[in-house]
Amino acid sequence: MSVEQWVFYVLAAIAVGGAAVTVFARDIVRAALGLIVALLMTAGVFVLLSAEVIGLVQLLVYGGAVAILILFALMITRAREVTYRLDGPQKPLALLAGATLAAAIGVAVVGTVFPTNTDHINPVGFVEMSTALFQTYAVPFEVASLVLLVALVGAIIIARQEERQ
Amino acid sequence: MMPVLGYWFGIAWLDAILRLAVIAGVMTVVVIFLTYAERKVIARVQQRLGPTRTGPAGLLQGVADALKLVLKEDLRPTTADRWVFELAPFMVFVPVFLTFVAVPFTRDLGVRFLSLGLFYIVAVSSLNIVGFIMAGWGSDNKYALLGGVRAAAQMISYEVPLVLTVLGVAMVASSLDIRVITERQDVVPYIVWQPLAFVVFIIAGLAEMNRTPFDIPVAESEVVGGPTVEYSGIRWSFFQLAEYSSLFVLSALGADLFLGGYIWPFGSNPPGWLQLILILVKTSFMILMIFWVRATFPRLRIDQLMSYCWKVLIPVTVAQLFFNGLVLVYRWPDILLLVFSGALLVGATAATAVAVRRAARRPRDAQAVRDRRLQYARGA
Amino acid sequence: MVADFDTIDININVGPQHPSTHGVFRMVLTVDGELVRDLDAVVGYLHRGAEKLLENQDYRQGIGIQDRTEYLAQFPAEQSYVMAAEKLGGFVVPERAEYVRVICVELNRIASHFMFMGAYGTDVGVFGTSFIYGFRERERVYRFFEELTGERMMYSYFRVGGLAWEVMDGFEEKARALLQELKRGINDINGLLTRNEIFIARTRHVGEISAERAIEYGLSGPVLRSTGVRWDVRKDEPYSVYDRFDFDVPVGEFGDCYDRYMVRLEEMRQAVRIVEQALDQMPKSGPIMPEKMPRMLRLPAGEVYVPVESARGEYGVYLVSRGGNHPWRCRVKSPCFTNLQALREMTVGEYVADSVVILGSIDLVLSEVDR
Amino acid sequence: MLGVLRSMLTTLSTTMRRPVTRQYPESHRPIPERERAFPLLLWDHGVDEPYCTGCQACERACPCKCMTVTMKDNPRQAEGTSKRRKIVDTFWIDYGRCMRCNICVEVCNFDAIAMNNTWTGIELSAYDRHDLVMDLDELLALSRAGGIVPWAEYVGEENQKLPPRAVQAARTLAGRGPA
Amino acid sequence: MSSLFANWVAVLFGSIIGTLLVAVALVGNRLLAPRDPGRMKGTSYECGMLPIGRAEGNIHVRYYLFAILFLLFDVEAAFLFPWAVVFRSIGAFAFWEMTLFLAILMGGLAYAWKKGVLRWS
Repeated sequence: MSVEQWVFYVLAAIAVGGAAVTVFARDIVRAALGLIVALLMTAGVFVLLSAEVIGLVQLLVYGGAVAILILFALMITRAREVTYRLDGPQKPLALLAGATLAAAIGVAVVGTVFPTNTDHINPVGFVEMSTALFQTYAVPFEVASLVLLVALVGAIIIARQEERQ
Repeated sequence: MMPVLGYWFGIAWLDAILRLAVIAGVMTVVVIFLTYAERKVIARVQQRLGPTRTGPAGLLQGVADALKLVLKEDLRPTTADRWVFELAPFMVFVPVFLTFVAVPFTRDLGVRFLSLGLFYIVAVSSLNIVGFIMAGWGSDNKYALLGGVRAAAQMISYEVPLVLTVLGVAMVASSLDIRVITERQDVVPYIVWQPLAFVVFIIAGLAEMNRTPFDIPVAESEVVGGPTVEYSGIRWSFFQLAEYSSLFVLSALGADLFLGGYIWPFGSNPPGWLQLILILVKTSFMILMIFWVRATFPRLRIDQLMSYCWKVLIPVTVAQLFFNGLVLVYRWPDILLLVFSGALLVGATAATAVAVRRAARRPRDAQAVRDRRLQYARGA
Repeated sequence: MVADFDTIDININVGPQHPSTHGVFRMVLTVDGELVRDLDAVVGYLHRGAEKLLENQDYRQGIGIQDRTEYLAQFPAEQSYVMAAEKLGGFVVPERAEYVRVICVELNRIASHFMFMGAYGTDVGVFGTSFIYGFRERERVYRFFEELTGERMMYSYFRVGGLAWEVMDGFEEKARALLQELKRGINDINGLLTRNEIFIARTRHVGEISAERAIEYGLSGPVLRSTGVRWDVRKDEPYSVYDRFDFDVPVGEFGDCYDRYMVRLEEMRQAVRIVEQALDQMPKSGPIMPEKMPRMLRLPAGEVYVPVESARGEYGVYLVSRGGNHPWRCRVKSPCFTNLQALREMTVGEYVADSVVILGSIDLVLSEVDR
Repeated sequence: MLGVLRSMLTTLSTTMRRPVTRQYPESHRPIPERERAFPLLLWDHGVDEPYCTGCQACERACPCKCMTVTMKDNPRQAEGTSKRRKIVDTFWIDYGRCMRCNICVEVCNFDAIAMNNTWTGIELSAYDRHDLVMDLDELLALSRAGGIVPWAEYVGEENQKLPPRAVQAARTLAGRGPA
Repeated sequence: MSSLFANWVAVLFGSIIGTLLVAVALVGNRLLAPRDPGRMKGTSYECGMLPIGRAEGNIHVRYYLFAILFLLFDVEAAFLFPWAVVFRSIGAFAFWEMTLFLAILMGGLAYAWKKGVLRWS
């Protein structure tokens, strides 16, 4: 195996471990921290794929902002540990939903035609990518700002309602 | 991109390890010296002498402190969340250490010269916020929790103006490579074109490092150390190490971005030793300023801190970006960069001062306070 | 679900072992997010039974206890005690002794206010600079007192009837030189804090209390004057020789922390004025004790209350004698204890960070609160 | 932000001034002559014994009850070498409790106790507060070695009702500690 | 080996070395420092009193809103970095495009301001 592969496996293993912690930890903050680890390792994987910018964005947005957001959200719920039973009558439904999702992902993975020659990637340069972003994809870019705005407005409205009551 | 031949021994990974090892050593020494220097400088401001006993002129005080910290008992509250508590120092320290990777000290001295260096530093340095939350949550201490949450809120808020200011410089230089940005300043350092950015950079940097006047999360007189309150000995020292390392990195970065780093005023190609002296002098200048501020200012309150960031710093820095773009895209003369930035700086400063004065003179909305008190009184 | 978003109130102990409780004061804060919802002040950690001790000591011994009760403004405390005894025994204090007392008391007020400035700056978050400025100047005053009385803090210098001993050589010149240094120190503090926008933002409109409420609580001293009430025992019920001096009583406007700071700052300047006048008017020679003082003091039966304007407010000694050489009861009316009552009203509804600023603005001396 | 600048100028100006720190063990602050550090007993060099007769006046007058004094018959009176019929037997002062009010000096009828006003004397930092309880030998040591100027000398004439002999004795002892 | 890898291997080793640094210091501390746990030592600090309840659930909702605001501006920053490098070569179009983007975001900030998110109490 090449060095890159080794690195990939290590990163992937840690990412999966973090994901596992997210699912299984009873302490919600620990679960969130597991998620953060998984997200950070994903950034590493992006870099490994020569997608530097995406990797950095992953660090900046997920490692910084989203992580904090999740942690704050969890701390607002104020419970240190989940003390009530997590399973209930909806268990079969949850199983069904999970299985459906897994099947969908599986189908997607199987159905995708991966490029066969993976030894060599042609990284898109930073400048080319940026130019494309602001020329070809100008409209989606602007729409992104609207999406963000809507998210903000929604959050404010919800929070203010809660505060008033 | 760096030519492969430039690597020590010609091997990239070995070179990386060696350079990082050097950085680790230098960083430790620098931090030890900085703690000493800070105590000395602040002592002089206060007409004291500072450490004088340990070694000549107290120079070994930092070493003695470090030794003491290693030898201290490592305590952890029994109710603390063990893993979160013990891993927090890692999460706080490692990102700061990682920022060293991209800071060029001279043209050849630095671990790596990333073409996205600025982006990288910003992205990585935002990670240690999580560490503060972990420390605050993991300690199971109310002061720590209060401080940790404050730290996180403050650091995320000031991350934004910090990013926007370095972006102002990046726009002028049209590059994210710190070395390129530095070398574009061979004639005029960017502090001249972007005075607002420089001031905001220092302010936001202070807030990022939780230093006075933004030391709210670790405020000694309120939350007695904040997230670090339960940490002792070596574990605590990593918070300290992180703080002073980031002080150093940020000062070096500020010197590179705004003060012409290792070249100005000697043109584009001073000899290596001169580069080193230049960067050291400029970094020390930044650090001294920060010490001076620390010795002078009271601390803001969390709501004032937040509103200062969101109501003053972010609007003006965004406005600066806009004016920068205007000047650069339409190829107006460079002097307009200074005019706009300076005008924004003066305007923002005056507006803040006037707002504070006016708020001080105007009687407070007494009814609101009374209502709140009444509401509390009824609730209790 | 809705309730889940509310922050629950948690109780936090602030003190007794906390950097900004100025001793061993304890307040239990009920905190709602960043706001203080309720405050429970707990005093008594420094209770030493000073009043009980005073009942068992003769009048001379009691003076030392007063020093310890109010360890930042010792001379006003001594003065209150000896004046009570003098009133009871009908002694006339020689004029020269009165002037020396006034000089001591006013210098002590300056020293105490310097201590306040220092500690208050630290409460607001200055990294020690104001503290050192304050202590630097306070040390000068203490050194002067040491030369005068032989002690830095626990002077035992005032005696029933006058002073324990004559002032040292060069008293006047030394005092004038000291005043020059103190003026500079006042300017340092003034330059460091007064106009600093951050300081203003931190203290202005924080911990406000209205004049009516302040009077209802019976507050006194700078805390009362900051609300705009011009009440000063030195002016309104002149004792000693205070009616011979020309000085102003500074008052505030809003009754907030900034006003309390400003009132104290201005009081320091006024105290300098008083000392200067006292030095001018002081008889250059003369007795410092009445002619006939008994060796062992026995006071006639009776009761008396003598208030003085201490650095923190009205400090009064209520003395009951049933004859004999020691008081039957000695009650100390301490300004801090009274001012502390208003702490809850001032703090509730403010930010957690402000609670220590408000506490600091009261300028607490715990041994005097707990006695 | 002029106020902020003013603050910074203030700190700058104090930076330019000379530090006020005194490096304690190497350099001592001059002690005023009236300084009353802690009470000490005086040694009568004329007859080579303490002035103190153990009359317990100071013990009774002490506000914080930090003294314990006992007396005994003076054996040297029988020998005829001393006029003191009684002499101090044991003398304890707990420096941890003493509040240095000078009352013991004022009440002493024999000018036997004085307040130390030198840097030398009894070491006052201890690991155990019981070490701060001084016995007779320790209290007498400094005076015996001739290193104390008693406070009594400076008390105003009206207040000191001291036998002239004692004042004289105190003056002859005038050797200063390191100032 | 690509230069990309050569650059990022430093980051990889940086994180490893940084972690090792902390770990080694902790091990050294474990070896050198005394260990004498006790019941009172194990309590969390609350000014010398026993803590009143556990530390939990005191996060003001306001903080959450700040986090959302930050997320917004962070994403914006992620776009601004590439933009800062290329906007001059693209020209006025990119500039006004970003101006619009920023304007929308500042509109969000203004909305939050008006709604009192930036004010406490």
